[in-house]
Amino acid sequence: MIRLSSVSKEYARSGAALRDVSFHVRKGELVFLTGHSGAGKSTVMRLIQMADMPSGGEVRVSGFSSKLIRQRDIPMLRRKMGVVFQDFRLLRDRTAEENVAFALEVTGTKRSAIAPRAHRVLTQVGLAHKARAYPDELSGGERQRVAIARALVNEPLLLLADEPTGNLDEWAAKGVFELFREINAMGMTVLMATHDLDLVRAHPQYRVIELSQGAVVYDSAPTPATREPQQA
Amino acid sequence: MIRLSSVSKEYARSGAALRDVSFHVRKGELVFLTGHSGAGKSTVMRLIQMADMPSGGEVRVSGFSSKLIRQRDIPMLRRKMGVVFQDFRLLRDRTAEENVAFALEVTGTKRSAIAPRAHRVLTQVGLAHKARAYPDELSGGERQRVAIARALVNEPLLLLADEPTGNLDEWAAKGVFELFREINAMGMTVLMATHDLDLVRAHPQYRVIELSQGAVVYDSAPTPATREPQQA
Amino acid sequence: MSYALREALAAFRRTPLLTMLSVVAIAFSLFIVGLFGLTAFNISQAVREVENKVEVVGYLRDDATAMQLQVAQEELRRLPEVQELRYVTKTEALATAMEEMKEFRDVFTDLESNPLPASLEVRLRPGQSSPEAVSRVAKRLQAYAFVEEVDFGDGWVEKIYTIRRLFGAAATAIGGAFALVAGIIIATAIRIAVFARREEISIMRLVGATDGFVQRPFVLEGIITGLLGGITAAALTWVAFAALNRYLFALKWLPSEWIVAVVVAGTVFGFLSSIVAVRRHLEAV
Amino acid sequence: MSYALREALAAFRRTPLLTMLSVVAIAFSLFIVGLFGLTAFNISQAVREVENKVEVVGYLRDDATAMQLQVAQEELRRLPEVQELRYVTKTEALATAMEEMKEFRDVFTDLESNPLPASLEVRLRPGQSSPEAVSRVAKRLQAYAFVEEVDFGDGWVEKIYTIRRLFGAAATAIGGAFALVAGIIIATAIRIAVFARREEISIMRLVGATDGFVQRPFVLEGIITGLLGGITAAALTWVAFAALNRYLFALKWLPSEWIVAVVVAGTVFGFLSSIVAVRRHLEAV
Ligand SMILES: Nc1ncnc2c1ncn2[C@@H]1O[C@H](COP(=O)(O)OP(=O)(O)OP(=O)(O)O)[C@@H](O)[C@H]1O
Ligand SMILES: Nc1ncnc2c1ncn2[C@@H]1O[C@H](COP(=O)(O)OP(=O)(O)OP(=O)(O)O)[C@@H](O)[C@H]1O
Ligand SMILES: [Mg+2]
Ligand SMILES: [Mg+2]
Repeated sequence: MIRLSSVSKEYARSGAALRDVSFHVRKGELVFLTGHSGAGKSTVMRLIQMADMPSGGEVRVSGFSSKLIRQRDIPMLRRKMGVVFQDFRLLRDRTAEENVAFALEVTGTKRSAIAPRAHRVLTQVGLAHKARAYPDELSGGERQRVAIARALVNEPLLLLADEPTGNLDEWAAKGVFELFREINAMGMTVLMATHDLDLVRAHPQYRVIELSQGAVVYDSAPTPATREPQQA
Repeated sequence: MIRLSSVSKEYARSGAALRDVSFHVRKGELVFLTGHSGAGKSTVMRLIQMADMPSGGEVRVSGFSSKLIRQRDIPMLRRKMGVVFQDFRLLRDRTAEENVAFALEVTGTKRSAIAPRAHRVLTQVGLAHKARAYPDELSGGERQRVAIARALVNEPLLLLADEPTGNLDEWAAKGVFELFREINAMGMTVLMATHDLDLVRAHPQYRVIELSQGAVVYDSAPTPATREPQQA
Repeated sequence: MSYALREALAAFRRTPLLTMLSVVAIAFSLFIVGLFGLTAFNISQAVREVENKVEVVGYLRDDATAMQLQVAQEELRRLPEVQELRYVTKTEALATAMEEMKEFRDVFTDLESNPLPASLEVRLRPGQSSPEAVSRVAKRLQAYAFVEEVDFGDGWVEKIYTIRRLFGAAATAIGGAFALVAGIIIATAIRIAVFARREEISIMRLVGATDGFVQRPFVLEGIITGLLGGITAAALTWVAFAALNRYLFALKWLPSEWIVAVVVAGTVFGFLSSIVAVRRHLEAV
Repeated sequence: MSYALREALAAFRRTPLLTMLSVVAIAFSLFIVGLFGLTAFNISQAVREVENKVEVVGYLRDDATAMQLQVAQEELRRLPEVQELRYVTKTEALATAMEEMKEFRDVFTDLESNPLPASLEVRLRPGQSSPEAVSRVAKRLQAYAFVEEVDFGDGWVEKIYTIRRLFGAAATAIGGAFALVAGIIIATAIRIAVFARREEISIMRLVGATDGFVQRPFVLEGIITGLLGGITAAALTWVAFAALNRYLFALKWLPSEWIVAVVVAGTVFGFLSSIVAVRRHLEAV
């Protein structure tokens, strides 16, 4: 599903953010991505979305390669994934429900199907009662849950969640993670960047990849580095 | 320092956010404000900054009353406090250092004094090496630390920190909290909203106020409700 | 398209200020074009009226016979350039002269014989009053033996044509300059609209929107803005016309095709500016 | 002030697009004012030239003596309205008439005596050519016994004055309309600038900035924008002048005070619009 091969990323103004990062996440896995602040977690997420291109190495996601992908194929890639951004990225001038519906409209979903699906996923994150509120009228944790709902509404094959519980209390965080586990159990691949080591420790069955200063320093269940001919 | 008396807050579009909240934080205290997502923590913070006015009751902060304060006195009140916003509120078109310096410029600090003070406080939060980066070039945790640095640079009498460690790893969060403790030991009053119950449990010596659905449901060390004639 | 339309309309609701600016810019620019058109139209109408007065006069020898005149008049009337032909007798000529030059009335009264010649006054058709046509008609008149001299306004016709040419050049230059400035304002306004929504655009793309999908609402918004701007411009032009007409001088209102052209121009302008601005900006987001 | 100035300048760096739009709007509006001024100035110059030609002519009886004329000429020259006085003899009058009316040359040549009178032509001072002044001078001439008749252009002077009045009304109306539209554009542009930075403003206030502190950079930015717009407008006007002058007709360039006025107007406009826009918007943030 996701394969990073010797990926490096340099920013002109701040130097190397990633150095020789390689890992492989298979379809259906749920992987925690941990590391100190500034370690490069969000950068990895951006590369997987192909919102940024690596300075060296190759990123392969769901059949697309960072080396070969054409600009106009990128939307097709993104439709296969749901993304929870660390800073939420909600549209300020749309209500919670409209923000969620937006992800469906973009992909050309039938209009009649949009509202019920948006409503269902808002209910799943416990925000049905805030459907009509604008982001500025929501608390931090409520915004975060809208962002989560938007990522899930498309029923993507791959979920990238960047610090999805940073603004949630323990109870709400647990709820969100249970939701991720459920959906993962139904076959969705999940890559979740988090600082919440309690959460990571409470679920030792899941793989953990730890970054430090842009390099992978720990991988609890590395997949063989040899390239399998199977789909990347 | 801070006194809320039977404060309620209604939002036209979403109903009651606070109901009959009363508490009193004395000068030099360090208080945790906890509660589920949407409980009203950020609303309390906004009322204390007088960025919003209560629908009922009275908020008194450092000698100013929400009932009496004039529009043009509000800046004076705000200069006495440092605020870490839950969503950071950094200026996108200024570097980390300029964002911090901004809080000093606003209060008319001598220009020659600005740069060294901004630099010192960025060093305290561990971001001296990112002084020249713009918010878009910072990781989530780095942005949060810039916001903390900005709140502290004025050496305020009162620090309001809304979820200041949500994007920080355990290690960085500990560092930030140690900084708060130090400054508190030097006399600064600190009110910190947080979900990080580990942090709260690790420091049982500090007072905890818990909100639930807009009401105070727990206060570990309530100050006598009778109005003391001392400064509020 | 329904999504794009909904979004385009929502954009007006969300950023009424920006929309207003774009509409004002387009309206203002086209209003200037409209004022210019109004002026141009009225000047060209005035020129046409002057043209209607372009005359070629043939002064006749005193020995011209009635028969010769009859034949000549019939021949001249058949020329395509000729609108009207008038025979002015010696007596009429003297009367006119005495009327027009009062200070010489004594002089004329003192004369024993009338020294003024009879004449044939030829008025040309509006479309046929170019300097060439005038000289064609003059030559034709001159060819008659009984015509002593032909007068056709001492380069007056050439002068009108020069004024017209100058006016044409001025129209092109000023109109072009205004269109350029209007283009800058509109493009800037639309670029600002895109700029103001760069956040939205980048979020759309992150969520998987294709470029076409991202562009459509902006382009549609540009079209609607242009349409509104064009209509406003037409209305403003009418108001200006009515005010000028009432307080200053009688004007003719523009033909309705010109008005339609103004509105269409606004729409096309909005379309082109927005598509260029969106395309260019999308590369930068 | 140094902080506000730094911030105002930084704003140009940060949002060049918005700044450009404001500058373009101000420049464009003032450019129109400038073009208008150029036209007005040149028309009024032309009117003055026509005024210079305002003449009152007194036709003399043939029995006027040289002595009488001498006295009259001296008296007339002393009138404040009089610029120039010329004595035209009977012979000169005939020569002019023959020159001007070629078709009657035969008539004049046939005459045994010269029927045309001698005359005193009075040219009035530019500032003194109002209809009243003209009729004052005419009455004065008429008062001499040896003056047979006085001619002063058959209401020609009144016509010029009417044109002038009409032009004044047109100037006020059109100028006012343009100023209004320009005001809308500028205010909108500046409101957008404030709108685009509402985030910044609200952060400033949360950090303890006073209203004055928040306003100052915006106002300063408005002033600088206005100044740039004014200068651009002056430059554009000059370019238009040069182009018109070269390709169409000779024009006079505006007096330098008018140019200064355009630049000052831009600056004041920028100042007022920004202070109004900032004040109004600050209530909303
Ligand atoms: N656009 C950019 N330009 C320059 N430097 C950048 C940019 N984005 C990120 N960086 C730098 O790259 C490094 C890694 O950033 P990244 O956002 O990946 O960290 P992170 O692991 O997500 O941290 P956090 O847990 O704080 O969110 C940081 O030092 C950051 O300053
Ligand atoms: N401007 C507003 N308009 C309407 N409702 C609002 C507004 N701001 C907050 N609310 C509502 O008030 C309630 C309390 O919000 P508040 O931001 O205080 O919660 P919080 O305790 O900070 O939560 P979190 O931990 O998620 O940040 C929420 O239900 C929120 O939707
Ligand atoms: Mg991150
Ligand atoms: Mg909050």
